[in-house]
Amino acid sequence: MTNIDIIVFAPLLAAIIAGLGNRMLGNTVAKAITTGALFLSCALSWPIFFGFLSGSTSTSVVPVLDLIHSGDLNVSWSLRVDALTAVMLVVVTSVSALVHLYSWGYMAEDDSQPRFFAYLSLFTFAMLMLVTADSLVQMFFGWEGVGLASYLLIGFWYHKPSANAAAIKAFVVNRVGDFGFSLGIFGTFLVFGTVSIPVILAAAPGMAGSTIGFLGGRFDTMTVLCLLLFVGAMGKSAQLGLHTWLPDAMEGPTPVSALIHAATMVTAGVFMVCRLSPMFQTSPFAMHTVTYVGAATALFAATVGTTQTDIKRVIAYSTCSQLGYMFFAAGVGAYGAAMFHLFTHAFFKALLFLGAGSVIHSMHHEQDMRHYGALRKHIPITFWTMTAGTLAITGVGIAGVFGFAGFYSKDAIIEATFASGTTSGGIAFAIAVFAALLTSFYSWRLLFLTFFGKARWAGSEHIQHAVHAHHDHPEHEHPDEEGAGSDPHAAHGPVVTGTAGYHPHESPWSMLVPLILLTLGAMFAGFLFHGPFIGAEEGAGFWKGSVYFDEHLMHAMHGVPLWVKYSATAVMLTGFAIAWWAYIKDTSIPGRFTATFRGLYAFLLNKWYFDELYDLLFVRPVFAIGRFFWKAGDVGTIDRFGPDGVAAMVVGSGAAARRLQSGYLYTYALVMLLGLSAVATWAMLR
Amino acid sequence: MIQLIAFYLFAVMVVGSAALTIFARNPVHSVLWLILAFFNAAGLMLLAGAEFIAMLLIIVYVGAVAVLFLFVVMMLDIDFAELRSGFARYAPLGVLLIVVLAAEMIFAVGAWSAGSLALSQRIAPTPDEIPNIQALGTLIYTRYLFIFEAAGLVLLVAMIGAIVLTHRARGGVRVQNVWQQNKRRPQDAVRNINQPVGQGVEL
Amino acid sequence: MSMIASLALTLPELILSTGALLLLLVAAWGGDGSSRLISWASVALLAIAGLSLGCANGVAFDGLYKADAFSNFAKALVYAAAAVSILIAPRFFEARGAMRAEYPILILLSSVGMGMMVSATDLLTLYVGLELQSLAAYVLASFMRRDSRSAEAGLKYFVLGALASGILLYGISLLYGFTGTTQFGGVATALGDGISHGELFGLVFVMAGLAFKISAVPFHMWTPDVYEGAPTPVTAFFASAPKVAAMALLVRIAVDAMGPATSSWQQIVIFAALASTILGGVAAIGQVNIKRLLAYSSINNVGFALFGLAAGTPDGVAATMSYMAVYIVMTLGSFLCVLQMRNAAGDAVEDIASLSGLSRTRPGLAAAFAIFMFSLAGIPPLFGFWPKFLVFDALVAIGLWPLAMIGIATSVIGAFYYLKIVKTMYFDEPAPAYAPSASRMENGLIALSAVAVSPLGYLAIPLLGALSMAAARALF
Amino acid sequence: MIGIQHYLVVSAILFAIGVFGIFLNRKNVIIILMAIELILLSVNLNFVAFSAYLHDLVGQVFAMFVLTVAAGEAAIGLAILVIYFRGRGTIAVDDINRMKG
Repeated sequence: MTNIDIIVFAPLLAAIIAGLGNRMLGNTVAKAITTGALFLSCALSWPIFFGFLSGSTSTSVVPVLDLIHSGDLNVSWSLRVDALTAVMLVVVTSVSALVHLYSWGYMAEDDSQPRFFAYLSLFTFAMLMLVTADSLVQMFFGWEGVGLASYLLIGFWYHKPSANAAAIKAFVVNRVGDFGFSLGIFGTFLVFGTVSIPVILAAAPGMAGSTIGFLGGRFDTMTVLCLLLFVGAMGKSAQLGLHTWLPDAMEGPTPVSALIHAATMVTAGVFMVCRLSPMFQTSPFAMHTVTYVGAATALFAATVGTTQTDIKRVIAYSTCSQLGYMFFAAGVGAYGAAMFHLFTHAFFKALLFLGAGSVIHSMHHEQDMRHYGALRKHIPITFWTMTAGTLAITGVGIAGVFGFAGFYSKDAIIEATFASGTTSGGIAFAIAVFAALLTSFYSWRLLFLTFFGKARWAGSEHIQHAVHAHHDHPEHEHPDEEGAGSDPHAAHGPVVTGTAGYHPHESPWSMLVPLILLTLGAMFAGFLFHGPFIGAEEGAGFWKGSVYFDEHLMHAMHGVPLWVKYSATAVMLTGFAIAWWAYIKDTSIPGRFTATFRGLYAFLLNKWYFDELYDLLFVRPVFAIGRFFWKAGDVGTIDRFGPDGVAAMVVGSGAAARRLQSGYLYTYALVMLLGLSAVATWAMLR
Repeated sequence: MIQLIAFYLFAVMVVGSAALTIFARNPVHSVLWLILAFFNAAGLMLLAGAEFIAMLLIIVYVGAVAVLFLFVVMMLDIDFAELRSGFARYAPLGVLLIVVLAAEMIFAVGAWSAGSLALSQRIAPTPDEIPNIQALGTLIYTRYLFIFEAAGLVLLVAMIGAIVLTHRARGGVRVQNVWQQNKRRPQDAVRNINQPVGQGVEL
Repeated sequence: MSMIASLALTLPELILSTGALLLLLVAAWGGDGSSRLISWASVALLAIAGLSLGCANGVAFDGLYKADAFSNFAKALVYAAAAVSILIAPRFFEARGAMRAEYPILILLSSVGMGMMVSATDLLTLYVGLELQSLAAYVLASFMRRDSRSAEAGLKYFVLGALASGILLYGISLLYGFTGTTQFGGVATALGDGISHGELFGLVFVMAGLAFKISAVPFHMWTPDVYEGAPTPVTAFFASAPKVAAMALLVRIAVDAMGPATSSWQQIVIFAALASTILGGVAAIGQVNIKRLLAYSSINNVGFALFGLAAGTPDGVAATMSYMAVYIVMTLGSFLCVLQMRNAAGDAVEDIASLSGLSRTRPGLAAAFAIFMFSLAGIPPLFGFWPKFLVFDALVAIGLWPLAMIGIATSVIGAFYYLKIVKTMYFDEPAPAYAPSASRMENGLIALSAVAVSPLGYLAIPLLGALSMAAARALF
Repeated sequence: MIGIQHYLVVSAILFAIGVFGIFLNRKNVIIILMAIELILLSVNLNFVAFSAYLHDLVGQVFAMFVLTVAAGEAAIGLAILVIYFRGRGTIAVDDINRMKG
């Protein structure tokens, strides 16, 4: 029983105990067991990480079980620990432990807490399986496991239809990505004859330039494999095209968003690309694709983030955008920078999510920022921790002295894209700088709308509900609830101000302690660790070959012109200024802006019309087919599965198949005869 | 020559009566056409030299199965007026498929010739000196005993099945109970009394 | 070989048939009141027959019958499934006042037929065994004779089944006529000599007839209706034992008799496998009756098992047999769960909507059901993933990896509706609770099969893998 | 002796008629059962013909077993038909569609 065994299996054990014990165990015991297990894992993970930092630990592989032994295919379950895994270990266990703790407070009023904590721990186990994977099959197991846990957690509040729909959407969209991933694994097995990651990575450079037949054409082997694997990464990491599930996933409880949809699961795609970096490195085309997709996502999500009003959705799009950063960093070959950003991002994004959760908690489950304002005085600790998070995400810092976490990692990515010298790198650089401006703008916008200005709580139905439920003040002013803006197009229209007699309360300490601890991470993670992660000399010694480390690029990165170095800081300040001007100084600006650029605003507010596009491409045709086969039938079934392209397509063909199943003997006999004749004719003619 | 004429007679009759079995509107007629088809098929088999199977066909099919059909048709008390044989809406497609399939089958079987391989693989070549029925009997009770027993089980299942499905225990039916009848003694059934005069009989 | 030695090889069939005859006498004497006694005796007979497997291996009756590792593997599965089908019946039928002492006897006789099917090395044995199984099955389908749905199921099953056996017989007659023999080995010799059109037709017709028995598309049409209409224990039986027997028979005839013509049937099998997985997947969506849904699920799963046969290699055949082994556990488990679906009045309910919120009213049942559903879908941590993996591995091994990929894609479609059930149970508002389970035995069986298909099932891989591989080797 | 092809063609036509009878008929299930008997008859004809022309008795043995099984099949088919009729009062094929989809 080594430390790594304990790290991985303690959460599983806790999940099993809490899950099976459920109500028998009682809330407190279940919570204590799962949280304790996670803190244990966390405590054991950091020494491993420090071991790699100091160079005293080297890569190790701990066997667990022989899983599949069939022909060429040998899959053994073993836990691989190298620098890359160590980074992920500390990220996963730390954030997970803090989220567990945070959930004590956040979920205090929920009925089924043991189930929630069991899911959380189960998720953590699956994620640890993924990051310790020594073979692609094991990685796939973890991959599916986190998908399943995520599905369970998004749909945790199953009584909300929207949560149900979001859970199913997440699952279906992820299946598309998983399909690509499984094809990639199959192809890799086919080409290399093994699924063991170290063997594949060692053999990958030798395969560069070979070709493979796929769908009737001949393509470069490594390009096909990498692109297939990347489709999987896109699904999991919500990259453009397969991103639609992430914002919807915000229907889950906020701690879940912080753990799964900010810090860990969504970064699995980035992790996979870094883990397989020697493979990707053999295919320039795949690298360019990664870069372009990442850049497009960064831009897309950042633009959409500027218009959203739901506090969690803003952060969700922000996550999407930051994941784009990581991908194009990997795409230009700066895997160290990508992992560094993953590392710092985990802290400050989890902080922002948990902070948002704290705000939502204090505002009685109101999530619309238009109904916030002036919360600075009421929930000071939340305010200060979120400020730290915002400073971290926007990348505040002075070169050479001190900076918040994002300052080091984001600047490193921006410099790497510039230093790569390729066309795709150049485009990514331009987008990265512009997206940094937007990032700064929407992050500060969030902070200003929430904590500054006048209180606009009266417009919120949640607050009204709370006030009437708790205080029963019928004489209080009744602002027109219709005008409270359930219509998103009225986002910057006239807003009802006033407190409605509501008194926000600071969250309990179980929620504040994780916030404070994460604040420390957001402040110092970049400053302390930038050397080993992205330092030109130290980096190679730290990573020890667990990711492809391009020393030339790292050197070039540190030698970029000064204007490049300061461009990030400059746009960050610009974004801050714009946000301050528009949301503090003169609050009429946003309204006038949207009135002027109505088209652009609608375009962004509707998320570039992606959902509508999918609706048009997949859903409508299938509905048409379905109706054709199903004239009077059960339309409810199609409606229930709603606007999910693939799902609706399948539902349509199912309707056709069931129409054939008419119940009449002669139809059945005819179908049999049809099959017999077809096969006989085929046999005759061949 | 006689053989050829007989063959064509039987062949045309069997195909014709088979078709009429399908197309007849009255199910009773259908059964009768079916019986005719069986008789003619038996004739074809006779021509091929399989006397036992031919006789079996008549005894088993005409004697049992067809009569069973007739019995059920009568028993079910169906309103024949309603039973106009309508045609399925897929009939044209079905006809096309059938014609294609039949053409292919005829084409496929048309190429038959007993090759040397096929003849060398025979398991039980027909003996020349032994009558057909004796040869079959020998085979069935030796080599194919296992199958013969299994066929017995098939018939048993059919019997159990038919009884399980259709047998209804009726109440109020007088059943002879042999055990009880035998158990009765004269003293249980008969009573000798010395009836006084003028007092009537007490029962 | 002497008659006695031959009879010794057919020991399992002898045990079952003489046992069935004796029990029939008991039934005639004791009436329906002796049903439970006969049920337990039948299960004991099946157990004894199972223990007698592997006592002696060899060819019996001059090549009509063969006892080998393959037949033993299939028979063990068949007997186990038959025993479960007998065990779950009394409570179901007694609740409807329809328990008959003949039920276990019919299952026993059907098992004799299935034993003959999997041991057949002659077309005659194949046919008689198949008919023995089928005739019993027709009766069982309409066993609840007062329920018009049960009668309709029996009627449909009978008519289509008779058509299928007609097609099969026609194919057998062609094979006999063109090869001069009915023995598998002889047919193989003749096919190795070049394939005439007559032989090809015979092959196609035989395959079509057998495809009906395993309900592979396009010969699947009877499945949903019969599964829905037949009494639930009978449906559980149909979904498990005859499927294994017919699949084993198909495998044996494809490899033993038609081995030299592999290229001729391989594409047919591939087509049937693809069509079955896809149709089974899509048609299941939107079903409201749980038994119908499981019918489509069985079509879907048979398609996956056929992929292994399509590979035509020992690995592929071993994968198919492993698949059937895991499949019957999953499907019997699912039907056991369906048996628990009874409303407060004790009547069986079959609509999926009634499962709503089962996780709160009956958490244990919901968890077991979820395990079966995920396992049927082949979602990795569960054991149902393993045979799917083996099947695709076998395809990849012979270079059919595009097919494997399409197969994986179709498994995604399948996942959709299994997931819907899980969603209904876990995320929907609770429907009225079911009547509490009264049978400890059924709960035990559910728990047992749930554990078997849970990730703990992976512990059985060495055993199952070795047995299925030995079975496959016996054919090649 | 007449060529075997004659027999085989007659048998193929009988088979086709039998199959046709199964899905053509909309009104009466009994006709369907008879069509099944026709299919089995065609098979028997095939077996006997092959048996005769191969000079091999196995075909006739097979035909005999087919006859046996067919008798059992007919009995069960009719039994199911009878209980169906008892329950529903009809045997029209058009009405047998309570279960579908």
